[in-house]
Amino acid sequence: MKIRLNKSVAALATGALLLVGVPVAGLATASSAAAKPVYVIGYEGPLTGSGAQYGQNELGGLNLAINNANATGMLPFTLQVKSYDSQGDPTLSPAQAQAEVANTNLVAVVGDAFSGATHAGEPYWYSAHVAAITPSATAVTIATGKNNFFRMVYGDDIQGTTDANFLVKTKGAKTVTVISDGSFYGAGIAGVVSVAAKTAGATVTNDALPQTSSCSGGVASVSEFAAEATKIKASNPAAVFYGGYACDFANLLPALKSAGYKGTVMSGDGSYDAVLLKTTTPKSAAKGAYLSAANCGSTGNLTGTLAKQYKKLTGIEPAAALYDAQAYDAGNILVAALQKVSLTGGVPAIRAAIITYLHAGSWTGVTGKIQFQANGNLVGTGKGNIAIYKVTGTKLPTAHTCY
Amino acid sequence: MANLFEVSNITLRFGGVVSLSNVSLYQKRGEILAVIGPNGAGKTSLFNSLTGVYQPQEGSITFNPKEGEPISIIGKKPHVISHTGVARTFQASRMFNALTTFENVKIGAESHKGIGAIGAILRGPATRKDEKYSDARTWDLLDFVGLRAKANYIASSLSYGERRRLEIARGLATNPEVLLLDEPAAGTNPSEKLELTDLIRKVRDQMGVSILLIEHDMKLVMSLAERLYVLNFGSVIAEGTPDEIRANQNVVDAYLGTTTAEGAN
Amino acid sequence: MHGFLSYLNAHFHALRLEFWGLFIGGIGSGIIYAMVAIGYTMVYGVLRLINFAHSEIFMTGAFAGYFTLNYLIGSSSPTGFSSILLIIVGILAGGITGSFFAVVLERVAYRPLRIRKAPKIAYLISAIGASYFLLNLAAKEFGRIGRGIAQPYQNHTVFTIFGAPVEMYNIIIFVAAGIMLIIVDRLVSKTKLGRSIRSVAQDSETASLMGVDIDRTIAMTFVIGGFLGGAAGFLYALNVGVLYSMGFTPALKAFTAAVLGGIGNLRGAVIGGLILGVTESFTVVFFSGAYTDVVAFAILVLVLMFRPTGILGELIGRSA
Amino acid sequence: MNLPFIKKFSTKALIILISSELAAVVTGPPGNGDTPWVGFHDSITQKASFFGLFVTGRWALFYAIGIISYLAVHFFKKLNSNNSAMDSLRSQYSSVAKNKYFKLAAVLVIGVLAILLPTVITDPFWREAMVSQIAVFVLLALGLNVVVGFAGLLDLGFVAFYAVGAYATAWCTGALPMPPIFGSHVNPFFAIPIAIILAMVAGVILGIPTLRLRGDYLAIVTLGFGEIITLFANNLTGITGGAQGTKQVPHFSLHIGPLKYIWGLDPVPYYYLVIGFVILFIFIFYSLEHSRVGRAWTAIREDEVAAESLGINPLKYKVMAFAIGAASAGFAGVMTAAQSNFLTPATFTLALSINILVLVIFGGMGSIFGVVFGAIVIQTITMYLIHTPPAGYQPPDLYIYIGALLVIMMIFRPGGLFPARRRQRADVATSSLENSNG
Repeated sequence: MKIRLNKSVAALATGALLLVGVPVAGLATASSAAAKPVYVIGYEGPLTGSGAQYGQNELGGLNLAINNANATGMLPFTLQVKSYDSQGDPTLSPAQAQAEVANTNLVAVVGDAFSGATHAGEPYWYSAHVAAITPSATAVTIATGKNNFFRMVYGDDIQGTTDANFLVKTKGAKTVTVISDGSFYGAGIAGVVSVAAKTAGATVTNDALPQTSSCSGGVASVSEFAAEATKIKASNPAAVFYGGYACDFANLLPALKSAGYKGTVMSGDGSYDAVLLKTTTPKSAAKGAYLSAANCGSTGNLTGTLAKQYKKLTGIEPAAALYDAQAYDAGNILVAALQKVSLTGGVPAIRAAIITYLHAGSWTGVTGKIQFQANGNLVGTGKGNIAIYKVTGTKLPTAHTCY
Repeated sequence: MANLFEVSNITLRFGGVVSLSNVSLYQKRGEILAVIGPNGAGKTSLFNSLTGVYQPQEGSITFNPKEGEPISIIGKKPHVISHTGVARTFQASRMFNALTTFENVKIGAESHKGIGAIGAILRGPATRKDEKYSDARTWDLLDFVGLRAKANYIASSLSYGERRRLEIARGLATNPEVLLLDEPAAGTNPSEKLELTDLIRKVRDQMGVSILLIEHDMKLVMSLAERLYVLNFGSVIAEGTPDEIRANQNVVDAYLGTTTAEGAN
Repeated sequence: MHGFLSYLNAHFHALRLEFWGLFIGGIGSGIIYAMVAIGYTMVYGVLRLINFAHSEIFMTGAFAGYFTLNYLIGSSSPTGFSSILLIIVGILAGGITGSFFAVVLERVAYRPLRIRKAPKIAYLISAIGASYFLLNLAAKEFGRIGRGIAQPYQNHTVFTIFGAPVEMYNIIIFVAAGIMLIIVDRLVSKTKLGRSIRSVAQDSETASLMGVDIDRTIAMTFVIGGFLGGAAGFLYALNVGVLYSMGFTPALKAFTAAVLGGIGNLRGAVIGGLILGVTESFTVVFFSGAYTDVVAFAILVLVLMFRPTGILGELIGRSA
Repeated sequence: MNLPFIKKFSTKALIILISSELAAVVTGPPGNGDTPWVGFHDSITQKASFFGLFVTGRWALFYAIGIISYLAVHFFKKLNSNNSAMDSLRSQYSSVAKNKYFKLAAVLVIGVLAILLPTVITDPFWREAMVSQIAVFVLLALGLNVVVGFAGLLDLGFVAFYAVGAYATAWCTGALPMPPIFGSHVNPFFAIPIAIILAMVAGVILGIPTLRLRGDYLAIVTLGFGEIITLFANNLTGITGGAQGTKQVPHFSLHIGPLKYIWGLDPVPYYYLVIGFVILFIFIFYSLEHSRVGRAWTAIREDEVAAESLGINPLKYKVMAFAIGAASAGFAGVMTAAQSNFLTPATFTLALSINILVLVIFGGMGSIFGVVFGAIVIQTITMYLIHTPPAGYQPPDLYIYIGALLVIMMIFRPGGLFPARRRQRADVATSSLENSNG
């Protein structure tokens, strides 16, 4: 008994020693600059857990924007990004939101990446008058009309309706099967497409392949996609819409091709990602598929020098990262805001001024033209703002038509 | 008065292996009865059939409690059979090793009450009365088997002989009419064996509990049992008083013959 | 009522049309489950425990195959003999990696507990811990995004059965898995190693008295189970690519298959795997993709409750 | 020549080397799927400072730490094995700890500290975390402890009861598409008994078919049930709101006569509510542990066949353990629903079930004090790492450490930090039981 106790105490001591070693062994933190006031931009999103990749992508984009802004040396202040890990979890988001608003240097928040967590954090941001710009939360329900909410992407309603109209009206599909991946995002857009397609006059069948989102930690069995494809082939709808992410759409496409399905296949912005053609095997199976994305006129991805900088900063391949560009744009908008608003009244006044500024301004970023409505959604009915791409080669298509 | 146990023509199989074949036996009320036989003869299988651990495919087992109707054992769960008045010990003694001697016996003493979760939380007068009663009964039984001094020892720290006695006390705590002892003397030393023989006799004489015994130690069996059954390869090959058994040629053959049949345990 | 009838009618129509397509797809995933199930069943046979970390063996095998093939193939598109060679190399890479991790797992997470004669719950917890460790280490080192594997062959329809296409992929996994399953079956039933495995499964104490090296036998069991698990991971990855969390669902299904066939029974595992794969395929048509997991678990619970020995019974292990 | 010594020594050196380098990789920079060796390579070769003394490669640094740790353990072991003063100190401590009045005093002190805690902790993050991430997890761990610790049933789907409690609250308050039972909505305060009862009923429903199964099968089947509950929450859109989650769940409020109180965004009032329930559940579980019921659970855990032969109905007691354990998880669900105002199925994952299991194992299965302590410590560390991640630490690494912790605990200290009185003894016991079960 005695020995057992000592052994384990020693084992714990060893563990503690190792853990102490970690921070020491880590990289030294940068020393702060002199004199200039320091403002903090919070990033809230999933940095841990199954959705961590989204958080890392966005945090990287935001960091890139802020680093570049600081590097110009022109700013009368120093900007810092502080990340708050919500794990994309609505139960953790309130704690982080409260930590954010309590940070006396924090002027605005970029986040949360996920709709559920954004929803849960909103009351706290609102009560402290902090602007929260989400790069990726698309649920219709989270734009509740509070003045501090903004988002860098179109809600599911606009994109989904456009997609449905494209399938039913442009492509003339009278029967549509809508498949959702059971994620917050996938179920949302699939729901919108389903309703809109019905409204447009098509016969709609709904189905789900849940917990398959391999972009965020799940994987379907081989047979699920194959069987789903077989089932689709049997009912043979004129079009198939997939509400979900690229990683899974990449599995559905070859399955449909193997099953011999020849109709129109489409997916939303979740699938408009370089991962799609990285993962689809063989790549030719993706040929002919349609993809939609918000913000017509841009690739939605960081390119050129920015892409190189991003890769260097985060180690993530920018072409394969979702929402990095939105977070980058959000960072730049906040930099612009801080340059415009009066900085004399202290942080609470700056927070309020940023909200006012965001409602008034308009910008052009890598994701296209950005302007917010009163409820925080991007301006526009989406008409002409939704890009529809057709996969033709072995790279993510850039040629598109605007609807 | 009817016999305590009435076992007729039971057959127990595991897949293709026949463990008991067409076994019939009976036990009179108040009797010390022994079942002997070489390893693998099916003795423990018989015990397990009597206590509901195994379900024989054919035959019937009837238990006649002092009060009330005869009960058919086959098809009943072990805990139900325990409630009718059948207690047992195990071949390799199976104590609740994490508990004290006292707690081991107390579990037996209180297991026939309802669950009483609400009572346990509120600790009302009825619960306290129950506790008092089981405590008193536990102390009595520990005195009876001579383990009072070891009441607060962890069961696993007891010697083999003490564990055997503890198991007997634990079985008696359930207030049985018959106690089934599975090789109670295994692993004990000669002096413990003598104490055990006395204890078993005392259980019958003072508490009026019938004893059904499996044992390898011939000396112990022959001095203790009033009647014996001999099992070999799952069948009864002889029945009688110790003297009759000693003189039985079949028994002598079975014991001198091959004893390699393994696996039925 | 009419709605329900037309629902059934539509689904039966689908079933009639696509019966063979679904069947072939089901067999394809079933044979992968079978390979993984053998790992569960063999470890269960000798240690009486569910190797919870087997899902991660599957994952490591898939990653090994992925890296090997991506390195060898690059951007070329191999055909013919080189395809066969590459697939064999991939299977070996996956299998050997799987074996390696299985043995390490046994050595680190199980053997210390075995020496201490720890209760079963300790094994399970240790296995969950090991599984978590490997899973998240893979996530850290290889990223959290799924990746497609470089294709060592050109997929096309080879022939059709009643109009249902049979593709190169189906043939590859069927042949590869079939050969491996037959080899393992021979290995366990005919060789000296197989005899020691079976004797340890029967009664480890007696086996050790008879001169069987228990530690070595258990390690070999992990080697064989790990090889099949890792190779299955690679074959699975050929179709859906790799991801750190890819092992969980197939492993759970494979476990169900092992129980269905009779845990501890090699041939039972194969039969269980095939049945489960086909059942799953048809579930998608009759209900929805949403409920394949529910159906698999319903099968598991029903089998455990009503026929815990499975279809073929526990063969390697002791009875009762 | 002393060859065996050298061999033994080199084996040890090798083990230390391997585990040190593994630690270096685990704590090192991440890699990616395109260039798989980058993460490993950097973890080993990157330069790092040795406590500020000198700079060396990570591999050497970690090997040095490994050797130092080994020597420390070795030295400590030696020191302890012939130190009787330590022993007498320990036995003195344990005799004091057994004293009834000491126990009472300790409980009072802890109680007062718990009540005063919000005045000490003013950081809003920690105030919030204290409730939603620590106290709620204490409740969950207490519940799982009844199942795993007391009754010895490994339940890997415990999150199912948490989900039932949370969704029941959403249902009663009208936040689900399915209309609430009373026609009109109630506030979550009055949903508490309903949620607890529904969670207990779920325990009974899940328990009756599954608890007949052998232990290791039970683990897998409960895992399956946990997944299925999430799956249903995800797919039954008409009932649960599906993947898009519930509507707004209102905060707690209390309107009894002149008494009027509404819980708002401030976490402190929630803290007092949840602490009250934590104390209540501790009291209930403690009473049960030291009653007939607790003894019966222990008996079943130790030897089910023997327990049955004494007239204990194992199924009944196991189902009861499930139901009682589910009660505190059900209340935890109410807290989560009412405080975060919003539920999605994505909260109730297998990872969460395992997380709760880790709390129980770390603290000590079967020991109420241990489990509460374990939950507080692990959740605090988790939240600390989320709140202020140290340099070089990537948040997702937490799960790697948790996995390693489970294995290490099982090898070196299976009873947890504070082993239950009964478990502690079971450790000493010979495990002849394990072998005679056949």
